[in-house]
Amino acid sequence: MIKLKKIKKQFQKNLVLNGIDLDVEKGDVLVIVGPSGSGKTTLLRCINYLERPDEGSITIDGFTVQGKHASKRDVLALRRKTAMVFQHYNLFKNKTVVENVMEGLIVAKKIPKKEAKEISASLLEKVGLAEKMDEYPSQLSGGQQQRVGIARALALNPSVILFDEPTSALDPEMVGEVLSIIKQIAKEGITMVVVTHEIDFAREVANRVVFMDGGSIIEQGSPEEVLIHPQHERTKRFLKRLVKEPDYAI
Amino acid sequence: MIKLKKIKKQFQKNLVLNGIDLDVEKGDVLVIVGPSGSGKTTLLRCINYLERPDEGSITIDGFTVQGKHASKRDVLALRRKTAMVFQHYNLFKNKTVVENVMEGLIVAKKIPKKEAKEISASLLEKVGLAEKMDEYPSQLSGGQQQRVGIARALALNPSVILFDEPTSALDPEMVGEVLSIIKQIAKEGITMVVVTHEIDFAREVANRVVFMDGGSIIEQGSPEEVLIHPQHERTKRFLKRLVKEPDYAI
Amino acid sequence: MTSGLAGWIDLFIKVLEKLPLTLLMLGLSLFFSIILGVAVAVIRIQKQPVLYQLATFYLSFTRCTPLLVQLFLVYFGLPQLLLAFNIDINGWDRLVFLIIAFSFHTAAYLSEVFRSAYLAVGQDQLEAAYSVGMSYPQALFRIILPQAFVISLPNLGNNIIELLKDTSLAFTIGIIDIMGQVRIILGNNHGMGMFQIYVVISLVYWGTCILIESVIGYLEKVFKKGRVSLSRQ
Amino acid sequence: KESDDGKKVVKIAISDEVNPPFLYADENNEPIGYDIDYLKEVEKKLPDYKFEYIWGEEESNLVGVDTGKYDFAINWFFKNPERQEKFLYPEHEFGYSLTSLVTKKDRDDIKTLDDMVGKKFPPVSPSGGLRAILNSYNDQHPDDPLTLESMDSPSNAENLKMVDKGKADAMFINVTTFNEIQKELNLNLKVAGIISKEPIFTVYSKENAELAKEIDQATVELTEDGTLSKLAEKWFGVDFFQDLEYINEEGFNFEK
Amino acid sequence: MLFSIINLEFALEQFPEVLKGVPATLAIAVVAMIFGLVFGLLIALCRIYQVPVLNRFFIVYISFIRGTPLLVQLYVFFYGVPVLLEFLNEQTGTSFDASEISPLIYAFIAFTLNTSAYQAEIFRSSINAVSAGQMEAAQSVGMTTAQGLWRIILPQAFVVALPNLGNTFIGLIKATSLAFAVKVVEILAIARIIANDGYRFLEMYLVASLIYWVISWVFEVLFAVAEKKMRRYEDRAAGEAA
Ligand SMILES: Nc1ncnc2c1ncn2[C@@H]1O[C@H](COP(=O)(O)OP(=O)(O)OP(=O)(O)O)[C@@H](O)[C@H]1O
Ligand SMILES: Nc1ncnc2c1ncn2[C@@H]1O[C@H](COP(=O)(O)OP(=O)(O)OP(=O)(O)O)[C@@H](O)[C@H]1O
Ligand SMILES: [Mg+2]
Ligand SMILES: [Mg+2]
Repeated sequence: MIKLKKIKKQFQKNLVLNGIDLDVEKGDVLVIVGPSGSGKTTLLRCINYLERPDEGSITIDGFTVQGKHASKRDVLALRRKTAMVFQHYNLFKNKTVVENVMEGLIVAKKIPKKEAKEISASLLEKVGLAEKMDEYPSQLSGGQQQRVGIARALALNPSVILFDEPTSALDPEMVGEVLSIIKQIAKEGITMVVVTHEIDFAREVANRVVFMDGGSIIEQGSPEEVLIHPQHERTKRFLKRLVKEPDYAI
Repeated sequence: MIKLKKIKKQFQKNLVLNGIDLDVEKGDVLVIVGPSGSGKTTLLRCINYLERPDEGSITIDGFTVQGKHASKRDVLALRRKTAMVFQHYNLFKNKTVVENVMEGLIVAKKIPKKEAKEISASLLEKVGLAEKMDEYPSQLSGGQQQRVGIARALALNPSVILFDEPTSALDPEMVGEVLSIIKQIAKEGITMVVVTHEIDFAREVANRVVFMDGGSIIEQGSPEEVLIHPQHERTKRFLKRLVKEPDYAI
Repeated sequence: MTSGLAGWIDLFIKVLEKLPLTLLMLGLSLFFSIILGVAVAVIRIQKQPVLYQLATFYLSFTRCTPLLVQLFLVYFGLPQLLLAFNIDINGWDRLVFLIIAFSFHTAAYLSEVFRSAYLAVGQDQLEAAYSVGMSYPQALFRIILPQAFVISLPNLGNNIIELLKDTSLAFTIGIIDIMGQVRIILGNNHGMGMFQIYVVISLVYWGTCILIESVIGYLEKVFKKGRVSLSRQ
Repeated sequence: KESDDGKKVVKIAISDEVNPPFLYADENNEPIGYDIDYLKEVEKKLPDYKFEYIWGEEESNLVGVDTGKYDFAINWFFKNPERQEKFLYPEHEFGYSLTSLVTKKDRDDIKTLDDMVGKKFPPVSPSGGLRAILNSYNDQHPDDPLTLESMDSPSNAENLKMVDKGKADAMFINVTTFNEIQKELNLNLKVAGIISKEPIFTVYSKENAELAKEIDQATVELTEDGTLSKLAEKWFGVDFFQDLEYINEEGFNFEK
Repeated sequence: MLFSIINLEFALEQFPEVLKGVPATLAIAVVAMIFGLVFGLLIALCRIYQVPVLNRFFIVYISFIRGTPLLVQLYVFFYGVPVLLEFLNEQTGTSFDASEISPLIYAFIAFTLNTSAYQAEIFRSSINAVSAGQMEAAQSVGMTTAQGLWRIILPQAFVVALPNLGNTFIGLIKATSLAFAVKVVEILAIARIIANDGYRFLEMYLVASLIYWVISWVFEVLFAVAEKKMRRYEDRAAGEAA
């Protein structure tokens, strides 16, 4: 479904992606973990070409875009196959919550306004924002904004959804909610790439895990393999910190 | 150290804080948990008067400010006793990383520039940003920005530090780092209020926990009491989601 | 009127001789109007009770009436008014009156430029400044204004160039600036050679304008650091 | 109004919309011309005063006199009752403006303003004495007014070219100005008729009666002793204090 | 003192006469503003996206238009077009008559070209004040750049631009008096013509100023209301927190 070949990206002197190769199958939920600054966000942004890779190629759904030189039309086609949940949410400031979700439906998918509104409303209800539909993003709490971002991406119903730390501002309850939504849409065959720091969440949601560090993929495999029995020294060190037997229970 | 009395805050028709009373002792690390939208951020913002409470009073370090009507001087005095790590980081966009940290030292604490730079550099090193000192916030990854925010607050060395989800964008490694920093400065007698969604982190860092919902404090006590053996139904439900025996180990 | 190359050069020199005076008027007026403009913008944003109403009235009056009338008010009216209080300022240089009038006029326009730029900076920056213990003025000068300044630069450019051309009104009260020089030459010739003269004056203004534009462009580059905008590509 | 070397300073507003040879600027932008020579003669006669000249646009100068910023203004100020209501005019003129209609050489149908009813003038300045004469004509002939088109600072040279090209029928212009321009352009034009010999004055604010009187007195003396006639010869080549007939014969060579 | 000089009765009498200049003033200002908005926006976009040839061209255009006096630009059309037409007539045997072109047309053209250069700079700065993340979000939901601009960026940029557009429009209203140089008789021109007969400049300037003020004030209010409406989404009006 997604095929990245030798993606390289450099900011000034800083080599952020060092030739990433990646394959994701249809319906996969691929989780990317890794230390802060390792290039996870940059990789995600390269997939829908918000960041122009210096080298390499991107294939989604059989449609290939060459890294450095892509025509506007190709880029647009690529983006129409994907949706993204941003690390900083990036909600449309001048649109209300429900308009934020509807916008892509109306403009890119040409769905009639009324229908778009219905779809949006039902999604917003799912993420617990039914009451906030007509407010502006500036009036929302952090977690509420994040949920609007999630709803906005889900509404598009694309082939691929890219999540950049979609639960960072969510409470455990909400995390569970999002978890079950993701699992459900995975069943419908939508491919997902999820960047996250929450290892528990990663284990629950992923069917494949990639561990990145310093712009390279260090290790990949099933959640079992990478998160529970990592092979690589760096991965072990990364995961060690929080490993303590939890002693709470209800 | 901090004493909140009957803090109320309303946005239009939305009652966000419904008469909060809170006492925090010197050197305490108070953790606030609660569902998204329950008013945690708003409460934190009321403490340093970024949000003007509709009612109630705030006392920090023996210095009291009446909610609705506070003079500019009082507010400034209050703010000079506190520092804050924002949920959305709020870094100074026109300043480099190191300048972001130095700013408060030079302006509010009147520390000579050279010394301020040394303090800042050593703090940035602690949070792993020694290399990024001269970059602008727009060139940083999410987690890097969050760490600058933390360093900026720590540098001020105030009586009270307010953390709004300080680890939301951090990887487990970095979370451990921040955890140990917080523990260390708590020993130096600095009082901290931490809003977080990460229950593990909360358990590690807190010596008192408050559970909020719908603008009220539902339950408070030691981490044990609130997070492991909660009394209240709502708290139980909130914590239930992620409760699963972790089956990974290294 | 001599035409030919010598005529052109002669004309140029005559006009250029007055350029320093024009630049002096421009520089001083600009300096004062920036200060006043920032003050008015902040007052209007902060909605300080009495000051707000005053500032809004000032803004309305100064923006909405002709500059010429304001120049007359300051040059002819102000001395009369002060004379009633036994203060005689009739002896002041005309340049002083002119700069007062122009500063007040331009400041009104600049205050709107700064207001919109200030509001575009975003509340989060102010809050961050507060959180590290800055007072409002400190936050204003260290955090908000530097960022607002970048945003306002192109508009600032617009207004500086407008001011440059407004200085030609100096002629009305007999200060012979570049435009005044041109009109005297034109008058001495009974309006003959208009084409040549207007070419010269346009070139001199344009040259000055290019100078202003390059300073603004340079500042935009320098201060853009750290800001991400659509035109970063 | 302070003293400098014991003399009273008199502030005189002079028009920087210059108008040679009455008043214009030399190389250093110092004022010269008939007006200035006249004022210098006056100054000699009034030992208590020291004259100071201040450039300014005519409208602005009048506002300045009005508000007391200047003691008086000099330019081609024509007298009319409306203006006398507002400002103080001295009794005696210090010179004349000869106004004329200029047409193409081969036209004979235009001699007076009456002939211009229904015909076309080039655009006329909104202010100044010429405009005032045309306006007062229209006030006196409300049924057959002249058609006037106004324009800010029209160029005399451009306007004459319009007449030359037949885009306007005649231009109402000062004879001296026409002659100066004609020297340069040599258009196919002539003075078709002198319309008036318009006395010109200095203008004072009503509060300045005393000064006005003293200067008026000096003006009378200068006229009587022939000083002003000599000045006129110097600047215009003709003594316009003589009557029109004499001027027509001896003075400007209209058919040149 | 000033008021003893001013003959209020006279001023009042002349008011209706001067009001006759209002249509010309408004016509020029509104026409120039509307076309200026469109051109200005297009120019700004060419500059922001650095459209190859156009970007260079418009840099020079903006510089030239801003750098030369509006009066000169008016003259260029006023004196230039007839010469051009004459030349055309000679060359091609046509018979255009320049004198039939209303001076208002020259004013429309010159003022529109002039103001569009200024408005281009206004839009450029306001579009750049919108954070780039907004465009990324638009693109992430499948919008083209044009759609993102139109639906997301421009509405936000317009809010930033409004106070500056207000400046420009009010400036424009007053600048229309320059059109008198090409025979368009508007408010100030009428006032000056009347003033000349009795040298009552103070009175007539007062009348003209009042009329300008009232007209501009109406637009000032309209702009303020529009800004308030459009800022709705910002919620926390900056400066509210003490
Ligand atoms: N626009 C930019 N200009 C310069 N450097 C950049 C830019 N964006 C990112 N970087 C650098 O690239 C590196 C990778 O950034 P990226 O945002 O991909 O990290 P990340 O893995 O998402 O980290 P986090 O978990 O903290 O969000 C960082 O070191 C960052 O400083
Ligand atoms: N400026 C505002 N205007 C209107 N409503 C607001 C504003 N700020 C916050 N709210 C509302 O107040 C409630 C509490 O917000 P707050 O940010 O305090 O929540 P929170 O507990 O921090 O949530 P999260 O965990 O998602 O950050 C939310 O319902 C939010 O919609
Ligand atoms: Mg990231
Ligand atoms: Mg919050």
